[in-house]
Amino acid sequence: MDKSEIKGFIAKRVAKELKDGDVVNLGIGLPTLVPNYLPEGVKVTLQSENGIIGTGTVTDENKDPIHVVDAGGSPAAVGYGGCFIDSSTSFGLIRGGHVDATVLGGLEVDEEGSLSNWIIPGKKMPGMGGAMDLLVGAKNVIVAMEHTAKGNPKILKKCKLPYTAVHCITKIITEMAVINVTDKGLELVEYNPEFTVEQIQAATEATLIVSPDLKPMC
Amino acid sequence: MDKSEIKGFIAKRVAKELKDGDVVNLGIGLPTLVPNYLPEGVKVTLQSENGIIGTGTVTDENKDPIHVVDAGGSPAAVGYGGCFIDSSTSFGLIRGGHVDATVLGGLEVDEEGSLSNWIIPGKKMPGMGGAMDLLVGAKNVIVAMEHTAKGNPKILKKCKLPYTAVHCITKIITEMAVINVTDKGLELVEYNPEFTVEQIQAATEATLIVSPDLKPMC
Amino acid sequence: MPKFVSIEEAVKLIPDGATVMFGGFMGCGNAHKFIDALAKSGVKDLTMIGNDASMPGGPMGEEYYGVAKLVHNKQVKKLIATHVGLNPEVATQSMKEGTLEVILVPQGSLAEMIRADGAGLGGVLTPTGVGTIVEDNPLCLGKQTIDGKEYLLMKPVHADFAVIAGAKIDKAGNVWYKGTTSNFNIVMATAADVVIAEAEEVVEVGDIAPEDVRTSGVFVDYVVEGGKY
Amino acid sequence: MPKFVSIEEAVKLIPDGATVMFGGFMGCGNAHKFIDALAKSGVKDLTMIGNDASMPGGPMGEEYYGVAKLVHNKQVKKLIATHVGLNPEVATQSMKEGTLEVILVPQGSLAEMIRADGAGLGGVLTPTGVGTIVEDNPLCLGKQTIDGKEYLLMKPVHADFAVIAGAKIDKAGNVWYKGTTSNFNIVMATAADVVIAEAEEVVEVGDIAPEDVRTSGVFVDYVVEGGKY
Repeated sequence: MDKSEIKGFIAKRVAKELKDGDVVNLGIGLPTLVPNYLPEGVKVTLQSENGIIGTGTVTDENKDPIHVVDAGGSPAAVGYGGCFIDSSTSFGLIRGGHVDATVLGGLEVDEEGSLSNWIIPGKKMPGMGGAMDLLVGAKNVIVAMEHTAKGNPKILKKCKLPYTAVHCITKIITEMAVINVTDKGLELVEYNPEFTVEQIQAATEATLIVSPDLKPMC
Repeated sequence: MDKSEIKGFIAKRVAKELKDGDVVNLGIGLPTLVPNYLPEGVKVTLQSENGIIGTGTVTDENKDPIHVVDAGGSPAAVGYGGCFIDSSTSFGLIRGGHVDATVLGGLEVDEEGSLSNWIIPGKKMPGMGGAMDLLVGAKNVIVAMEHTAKGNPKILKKCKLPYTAVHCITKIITEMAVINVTDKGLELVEYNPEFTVEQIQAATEATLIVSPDLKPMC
Repeated sequence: MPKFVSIEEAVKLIPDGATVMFGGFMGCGNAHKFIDALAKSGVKDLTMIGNDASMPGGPMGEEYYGVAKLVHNKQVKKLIATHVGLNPEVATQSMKEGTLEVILVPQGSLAEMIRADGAGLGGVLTPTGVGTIVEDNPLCLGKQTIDGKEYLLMKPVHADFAVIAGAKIDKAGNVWYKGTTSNFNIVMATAADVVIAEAEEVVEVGDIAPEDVRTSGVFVDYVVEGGKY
Repeated sequence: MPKFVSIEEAVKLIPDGATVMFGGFMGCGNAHKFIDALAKSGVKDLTMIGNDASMPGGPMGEEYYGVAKLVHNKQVKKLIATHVGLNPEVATQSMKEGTLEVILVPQGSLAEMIRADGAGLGGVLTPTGVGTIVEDNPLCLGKQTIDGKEYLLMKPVHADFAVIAGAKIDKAGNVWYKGTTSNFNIVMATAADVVIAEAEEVVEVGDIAPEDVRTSGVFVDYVVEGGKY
C-alpha cells in the first residue's frame, strides 16, 4: 500500500465505526476523509467545535469566510438542520458526552489508552485547542493514524511526549490493524491481511493481546 | 402616617438610591412601587429573574400570559431595548454582579447585614426562589420594609429565622429611617422627622450608630 | 435527528418511578399537552425536577396549570424545586400528609447544577447559600474557600427524562422559544437520558435561522406536536 | 445603555499594560476595525486573552488577520490562549526571542473559565486536563475528586476590557452574531470591567427580536460601528 492509499484505507475502516445519527467531531488531516466512506444509509452530524452543529458543504453561494469557519479557520458552512453555537455551548456539548465519536490523529498512543499529540517540548507548542476536551468528553475516541512514523512504533507501552489526555482512547485504527483499548490492555481485533500478526506486533511497542475473534480488516 | 402611605413613603425614598442606567431587580410587594417614584431623568432597566432584561408595561396588545410572565408568574412584557434570556443566563447576570441593585422586603434583618425572609420553619416553606442569588450577587442590596411587625422590631441583633443570605445588605429603608450597613454595625444616616432618634432606636433591637451627618429623610 | 411521535406514544416512554425534569416557570414554558396526557396516564412515584410546582388557577382559568396537575394527582413522590409557595398542595402533601418529599434549591444554583450535568462539569461552585441551611442540603457537597471567598459545591443534576417545550421546533428538532418560555428548558435539554420536546408548531428546516436555534436538535430524542395552547 | 462612540475614541480607552479579551476564533468574530485602530495606536504591553492569535494570511489576502496584527506589532507581552499554531510569530516571540509569555489552556476550559467569572462562580471543575501538564498551569488551582471522578479546579478569568464583535447591534446595545462569530464573544461580554462592541451594522431596536438577542445591551459599555468587513 503506498502513502496515498494508506489514508483512504484507514478512513474507510473508521467510517464503519460510525452509526446513523451519530454526532461526530473530526480532527484535522486524515479524519476529514472519513465522511467520504460512510456506508449507505448512515448519516452523521458533524460538529465543528468553534461553533457548528451539523456542518455542510461549502459552495460558491454559501461561502462566507468572514462569518463561517471551521475549527481550522478555513471557510465552512452549516448544513441542512444544523445550527451555530457559541464556544461555551459547544464545549458543553463535547464535555457533556453528547458527541458520539471523535476521530483524530496521534503522535503517540499507549497501552493505557492515553494519547499525546499536542506538543513537542522545546520544538512545537501549538496548543491543545479543543483536543483535550474532545478526548475527555466524546463517548468514543477513535485514533486514526499510520501505524509507525519513519519505521518507529507510535503505539507505545507508555507515551513519552506530554499527554493530551489519559485513559481516553476507545479504538486505534491504522493501515495494519484495528486495536481495542480494554481494561487488560490493547486487544488486536482486526488485521490487514497484507501483514502477519507477528509483523503487526513487531511494529508495535506495546504488547498486543490477540483477540480470540481476530478477523481480517475489510 | 397610615399603612397605605407608609409603602409609598418607603418606595419614594428607595427610588432615590437608583441611578440612571442601573439594572435593577425588584422583589414582590412594596418594591414594585419604586419605579413610580424615580426622579426625572433617571431610567433604570428592570430585570425579571425568570428571563427578562428590560421589562415593559403590559397592555391589551402585548399581553401574552402563556409566553411572557414575571417572576411571580403574572403576565409581563418586554420593554424598549429589552430581551428574553434563559434561567442560567439570568442567574449568571445576577450572581456575576451585573445587577446594580435589588430591592426586597425582609422578615428580619440584623446587625451583620444578614437577612431572613424565605422560610418560617414548620409553618411556611415557600422556597427561596431567586432571592438567595440576588442577595449574594447584586452590587447593592436594599431592604425596603416597615420598621416593625405588630410593634415588634424586625431589625435585630441577630436574625432568629433561617437566613436567606448573610452579610449581604447594603442599606435598610423603612418609614422611620435610612440605615447603612457598615463594618462597624448599623449606621443611622437619615431619620423621618415624625420620630426622634430615641423612638427609632426603641423600635430597633440592634444598636444604631448615629451618623455624624445624620439628616432628615426626604 | 429526533423521532416525531404522538403525545400518547411519548407518554408511554415514562415509567413509574422515573426522574423527570420539566422546563417551565410557574407553568410558563411547560409542555402543556404532554403534561395533560401524563396526568391522565396514571404514571406514579415520579421524582419531579423543575423551578416550581406551578399553581392552581392558570391564566385561562385552568383549575390546575401545567405541572400543578401532576402534584394534584399525587403522581409525584419527590420534588426538587426552587419555589413552591404558589401551589398550596405542595405544603399540604409535604408538611401535613407527609407523602411528598421536597428539596429546595436556590434558583440560580438549580439552573447551574442542571447545566453542569449537561456540560460534563463536576459540580458548581457558587457563593449562593453560604451561611444558610442550603449548606445542609443533600445536593450540597460542602464548602470551599477560593481566593479568600467561600463557595458551596453543589452537585450536578441529571434526570432520566427532560420534558421541554418550544414555540417552534423544526424537522431536525431545533427549538426556538418564545418570550420567557426558555427559562429552564434550555439547560434541561442537555441533562437527561431522554429528551421529549413539545412544539406548539412544527416548522420546516430553515424557518428558524441557524443562529437563532436555542436548543440544537442533537439534544432532542422525541418531538410531539402540542399545537397552540 | 451603552455609549455609541467612534473607533478612535474607543481605542483611547485602552492603556498600556491593559488585560484585554478579544472574541473570535482564527480571526472569525474579531472586532476587525477596532483591532486595526488598536494596532495603529501603539498601545503596548497588553495581556491578550482569546482562543488564539489568529494567523497571517487572512481570507481576503490580508498580510495579518485580526488579532495577529497585535502580535506582529509586538504590542502583546502575555497571551492566554488555547491554540497558537497557525500564527508562527507566537512561537518566534515566545520560544526564540523570549519576549512573549504564553499560557495555554484547553479551549472548553477557557470558555468556561471566562463564563464562570461573568456568572459569579468560584471556578470550573472540569475533567479536561486531568493527568496532563495542564495540572501545572498557573490557572489551575488543583485536583478534586467528586463521586469517584477526578476534576481540575480552574480559575475564573477576568479582564479589564472585552472587545467583542457582532453582525448587528441595536441602539440599546443588544448583539446578534452571524455564523460562527459568536464563539468567545458571548462569554467575554460578561467578564470584563469595560465591554467594547464593534457592530458591522447598527440597527434600530426591534430589528433583533427580543428572543434572538445573544448578548444583552446591559453588558455592553461602548458600541463602535465598524461597517462590513
